[in-house]
Amino acid sequence: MDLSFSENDIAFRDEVRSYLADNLPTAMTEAVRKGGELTKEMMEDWHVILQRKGWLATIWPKEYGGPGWTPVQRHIFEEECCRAYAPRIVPFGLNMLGPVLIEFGTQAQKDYYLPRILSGEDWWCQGYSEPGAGSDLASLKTRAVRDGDHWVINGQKTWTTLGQHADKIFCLCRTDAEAKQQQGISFILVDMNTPGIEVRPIRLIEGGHEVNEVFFTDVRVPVENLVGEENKGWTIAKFLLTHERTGIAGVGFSMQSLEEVKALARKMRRGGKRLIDDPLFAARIAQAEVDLEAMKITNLRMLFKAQQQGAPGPETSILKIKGTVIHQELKDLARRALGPVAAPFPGYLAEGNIMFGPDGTEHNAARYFNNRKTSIFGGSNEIQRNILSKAALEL
Amino acid sequence: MDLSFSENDIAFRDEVRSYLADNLPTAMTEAVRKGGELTKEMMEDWHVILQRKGWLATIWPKEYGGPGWTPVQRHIFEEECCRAYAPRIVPFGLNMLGPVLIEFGTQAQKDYYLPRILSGEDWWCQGYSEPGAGSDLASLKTRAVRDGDHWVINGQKTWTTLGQHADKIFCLCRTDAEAKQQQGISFILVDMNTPGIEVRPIRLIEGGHEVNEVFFTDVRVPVENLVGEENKGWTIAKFLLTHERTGIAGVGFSMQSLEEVKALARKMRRGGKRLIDDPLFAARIAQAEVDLEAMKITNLRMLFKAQQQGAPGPETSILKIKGTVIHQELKDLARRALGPVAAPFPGYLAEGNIMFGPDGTEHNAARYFNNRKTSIFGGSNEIQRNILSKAALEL
Amino acid sequence: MDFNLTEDRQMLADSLNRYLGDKYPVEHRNAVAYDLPCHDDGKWAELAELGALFALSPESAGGFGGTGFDIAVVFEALGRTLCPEPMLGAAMAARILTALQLDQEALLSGAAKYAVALAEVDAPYDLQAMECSAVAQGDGHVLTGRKTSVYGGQVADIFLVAAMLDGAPALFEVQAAAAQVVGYPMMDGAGAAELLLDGTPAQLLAANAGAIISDAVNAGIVALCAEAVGVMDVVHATTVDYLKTRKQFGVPIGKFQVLQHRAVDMLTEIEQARSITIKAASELGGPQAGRFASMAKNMIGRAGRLVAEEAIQMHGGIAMTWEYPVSHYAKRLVMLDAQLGDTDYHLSRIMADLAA
Amino acid sequence: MDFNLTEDRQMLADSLNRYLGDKYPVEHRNAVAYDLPCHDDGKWAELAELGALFALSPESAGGFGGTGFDIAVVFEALGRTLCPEPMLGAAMAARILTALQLDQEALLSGAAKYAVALAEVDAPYDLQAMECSAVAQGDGHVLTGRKTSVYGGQVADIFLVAAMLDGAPALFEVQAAAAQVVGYPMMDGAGAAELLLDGTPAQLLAANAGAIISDAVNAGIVALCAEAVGVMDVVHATTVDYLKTRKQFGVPIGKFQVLQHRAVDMLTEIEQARSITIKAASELGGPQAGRFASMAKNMIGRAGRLVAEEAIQMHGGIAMTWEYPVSHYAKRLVMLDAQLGDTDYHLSRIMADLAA
Repeated sequence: MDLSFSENDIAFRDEVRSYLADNLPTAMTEAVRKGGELTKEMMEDWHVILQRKGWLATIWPKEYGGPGWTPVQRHIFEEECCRAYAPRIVPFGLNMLGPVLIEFGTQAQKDYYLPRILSGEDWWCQGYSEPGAGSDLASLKTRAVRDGDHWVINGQKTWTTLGQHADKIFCLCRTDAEAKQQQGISFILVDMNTPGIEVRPIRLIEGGHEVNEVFFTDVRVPVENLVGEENKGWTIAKFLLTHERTGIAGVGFSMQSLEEVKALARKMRRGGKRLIDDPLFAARIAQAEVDLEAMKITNLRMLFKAQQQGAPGPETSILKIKGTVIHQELKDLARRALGPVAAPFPGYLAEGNIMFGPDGTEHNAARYFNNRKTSIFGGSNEIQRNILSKAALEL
Repeated sequence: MDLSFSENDIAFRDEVRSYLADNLPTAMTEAVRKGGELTKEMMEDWHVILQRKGWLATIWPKEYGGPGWTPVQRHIFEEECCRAYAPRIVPFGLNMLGPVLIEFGTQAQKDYYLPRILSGEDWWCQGYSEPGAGSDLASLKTRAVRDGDHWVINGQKTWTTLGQHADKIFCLCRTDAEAKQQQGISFILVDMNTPGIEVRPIRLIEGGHEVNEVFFTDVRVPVENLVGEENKGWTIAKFLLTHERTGIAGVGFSMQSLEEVKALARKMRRGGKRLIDDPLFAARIAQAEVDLEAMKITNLRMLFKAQQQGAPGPETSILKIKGTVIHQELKDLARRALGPVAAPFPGYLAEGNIMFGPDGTEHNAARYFNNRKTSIFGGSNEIQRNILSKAALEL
Repeated sequence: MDFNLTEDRQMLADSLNRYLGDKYPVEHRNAVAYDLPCHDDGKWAELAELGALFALSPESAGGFGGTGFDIAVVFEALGRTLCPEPMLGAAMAARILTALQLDQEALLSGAAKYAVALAEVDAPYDLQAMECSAVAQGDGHVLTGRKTSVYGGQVADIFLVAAMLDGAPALFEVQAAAAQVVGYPMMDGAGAAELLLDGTPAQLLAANAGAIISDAVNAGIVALCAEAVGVMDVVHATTVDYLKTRKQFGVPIGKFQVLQHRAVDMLTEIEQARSITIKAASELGGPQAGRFASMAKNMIGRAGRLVAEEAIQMHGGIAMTWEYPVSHYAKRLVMLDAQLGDTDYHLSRIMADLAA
Repeated sequence: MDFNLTEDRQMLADSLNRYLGDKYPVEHRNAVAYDLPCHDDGKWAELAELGALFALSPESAGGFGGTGFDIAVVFEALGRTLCPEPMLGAAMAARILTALQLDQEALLSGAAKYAVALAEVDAPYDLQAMECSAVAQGDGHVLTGRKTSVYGGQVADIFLVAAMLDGAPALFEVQAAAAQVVGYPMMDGAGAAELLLDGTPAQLLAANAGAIISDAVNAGIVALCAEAVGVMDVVHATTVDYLKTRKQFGVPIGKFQVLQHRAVDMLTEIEQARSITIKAASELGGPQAGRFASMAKNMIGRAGRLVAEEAIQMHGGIAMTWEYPVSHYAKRLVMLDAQLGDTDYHLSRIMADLAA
């Protein structure tokens, strides 16, 4: 048992920390702290900053342009990025499609697409969920029918995050209508500029626009845009769901949120005393802190196990379940700490030139609501419990 | 909307209060407060005290010897008994078999058994659960086979509360082995002195003896001991489960427990200050008190509805679920308030002539453990949720 | 003991529910909400005509209600359709004007909109630490300080303002035109304002007004709790309905036992919340009013969060969208906790009773 | 970073698990437990031979372990079979004797049993308010006061006692023969004693011993948390096994989704409890030891209650019986919370850090 990082890892951490200190613009960290939506430009700038250092495609093998890190190094990198309030990397090309192409793509696909992901030339988005196929992804209905050298796609995808910025989309489509459920699905790459594609924004609960519906009407896609075998797309979907799960616990983001809550509780006053001196509120913070400290170790234990076994086990679902619960609790505490100060709809106060809570807290209630998504997407916590019940407990 | 009792009800309450004050022996209330097991004699004495006043068979119609109370009066009576720390009435004859005989029994059965229940001559116990049939009562296996003028019973019952004191037992037995599940079950009365019956104590988690296993080996019972129709025993079982549900919320017992917890928190000290001045503990008490105050009203609302509709609806399962959760929480708080003082196994300290906590708290940890049963028996809270889901939500 | 509404109250409830369901459906509500003035003047007048305001005061003050149960009936109906109109201020102001035996015809008829200004940024719940203060000037007084979270303040004609006078809380009337009012919509759709007072002329209504203010707060809490019960009933019904119709893995998701039990647990908490709200309403105006108001607000805070979060989780993504009404109901439930004292604040008031 | 046990510790764990599983099965355990002396002298000697005691101290003190991880390995094994032997006192005493560089051969060999007397009835967790006091007399000191909940005290040969000396906590050695010792079995089976001191002769080990006492408490907490993890692992495995075999309504009850999800939630809390215990063990002896010990004990308190209550509930009646081992495991989990500071006490210590 040894919970400390090796000397090499500590040197690596210092290198990351120093690169971030020197290269991460203050405007970005401020925007991240405030928690509103980032602009497309900011996300692209951050992409460039990382690529300059070769730290972009952190899970790609070295030969494809990855940095060749160990899982522990990736963990350290993610933790340091959170610590520095760096933007989140847009994951669809780098962490999702990239590994899929490396595993399942043809040489031509790799040669063409991977460099364009690295350069930022292609902004990818994801076409998985459908209105009738959420937790039950296998029941998707979007059809791709072979017509000569093309697939002709009809259907509707939803929850397409940042699809409004995207150049390309990777989709799961049904290519064999006769086959049952998981069978008969294929993984297809589509250019967003193809005629017949319409992107409609979905306004979220808190008012923001980060996801979209994508409609396909007779969209013609060259046959060579199929990845892997026809009708074997489910294999790819499963690969994506289980392949890369570092960061799933969101420990870094929860640490950010804990610091924020503590700072708020020191600043906010309740009738003459600091909120942090209210034992009921202090107890809530302390309890969340205990849970988070435990989660840090649970996260490292799973990381260590994955590193030893070469792949993460079903227990990583624990990270998703408990990680989102802890993070959501912290978001609740931030809103609670502000009390009525969290009530105004973001944007109105600046116009009235009225300051409410501490600087940068304007989006706190919105963030609480927006973050309810984390226990729903990427396999809801209910699905995660089903997985654990079956795979870990064999019930 | 009017939450107050009528003048008549208040006069009734005063009458109950005054009778209890005059007739309930201090030795009994002391024993109830301490929460150890009551002696058989105490339970019998209490039976006599109530019967003297005609307040024993509170749910029987007047013509059979009941007091002719409204549901509200019964509620008031139960609440006052708790308030006075009266013993619980042994329910098997009075509240379970009595109503069954009144509804389903022959005239001869009523004439013979009901007066013996009232006089206390017959102490009844219940033969329902079996090792393989708990929540799934319908899967019971105890067989009763007709042989001339007798039923011959073979099998095993369990969780028979106070069976060690009982003269008679009412049983659900399978009388048609071919019929499926609920069909083919009959309700049969058995004298505990019949040859072939063996009662074995079950020692409970906290060390006490209140339940038993009852084994039947070729037990011969006269055919006239069948209640209702042959193979229709399930109708009676259901009648019992849904018929009489006042008191299911256990509000009176929770009020006792809340008072106890408050008294303990005022007496116990944690490093120089009273436990009640510890905000974390005070918050636990206050939270339980809020839940209990709400439950008081929920209880009255369901009582009112039952009185208006003539029968309780499926929503009464809410009383069972939440009532047991609140009561168990209060038992947890009592143990928690005592801290290490709750640790000794009851009985040892008196021998060493060492006083620990406040008088009468010796059984507190035992009571916490013993009370875990309340969310399991009488239809576990899981079964109650199934009922509500189906009957109230139609899911 | 009687848990039925009186015939009059049942009629009021029915007519409000019918009116709001017909004339203030969620599409209209979302068009009014989230943007100033968060208010529909025509609908406000119609609500007044239906008696929603007259129900807030007793006959002696010109109304036809005024008990906790009357307030609860009105606000439960408002909750069912998430009506963003500035009714809370009216309910609290009516309470104050009744206590002071002041004329409230303009309030009850809907002609004048009242808002009650109590909270401050550093004293959002507990008014002991209030810093806004009054000094005598000429025939009247002037007030200085900032009042926060004045619900309905964005459209109020008249503010009833709490301020310190000679070391004790007093109540003043301030005309909207005389003060700086910064209105804004809130996360859950209704409007509020900051009231900036800087030597602002005010009319003294009552010195040593602590008890009157407490009574108004208790009435406001009954209103909010009843509103929350209305909101929760709709959320629960919608969720159960969704469980019956939404299919995944080939069956309605309501067939999954986990969701069944969680829907039952929601129901249980809602019934408990309804019960404690009834209790608080019944005690309003009596010696235990504050204690039971605190209990109700504490339980509503907990139940509201549970119901909101479970409704979103059990719906999945759809409830995360602006388009699906449950998202707005969930926001109301969660944000309501910070009005007139949150879960913890009210628990600490009950704890104070314990220690005594 | 390495979450594997070292080879030595893995061997110790394996041999303890094997020994206890074979020689101290639950039938034997229940015969030893719940009745004085709650102790099997022969088994104690064999545990000592296996190294269970030597693992508690470093080589410099005559042992072969002494870190938090060593303590955790021993107690997790004890927890798995609910072993009631008085090991906690030994672990805490070894810590004190090591810190004071005192001979502990008798302790480590098992020849002498030690118990550590810290708690008092009115100061069960926080020793600041300790009232037991020492005065100098002749060459030594005498102690007066009552020490409560002295774990293992019912069979101890030697007590290490905390008492106030000149206004600061000091540590003394008291021979069992010199004091009044009232032993008793506890609800969860192991033994303890009240230690009644009335001018009882004692040998001063250390004045101003606050830091040494804290370190011993932290070590005791690591021991208790590791024990609880061992207990929880068995409870969870037993429960999952029961879910697979117990049939109701024609299917194994483990097919009911509600029970599946609750079994998963138990697993999640157990893994979290294991994690924070590892963390507390790794910090033992360092500057953050108290903070992480408090975190671990807080989480163990919560997880332990959840696991105990859910295990009973999911088993149903069978787990309410003395005969079925889960009942004893559940009692241990619940009662352990009141040892060396409960859930709330430790949370309040973390809160104190926050406010600073």
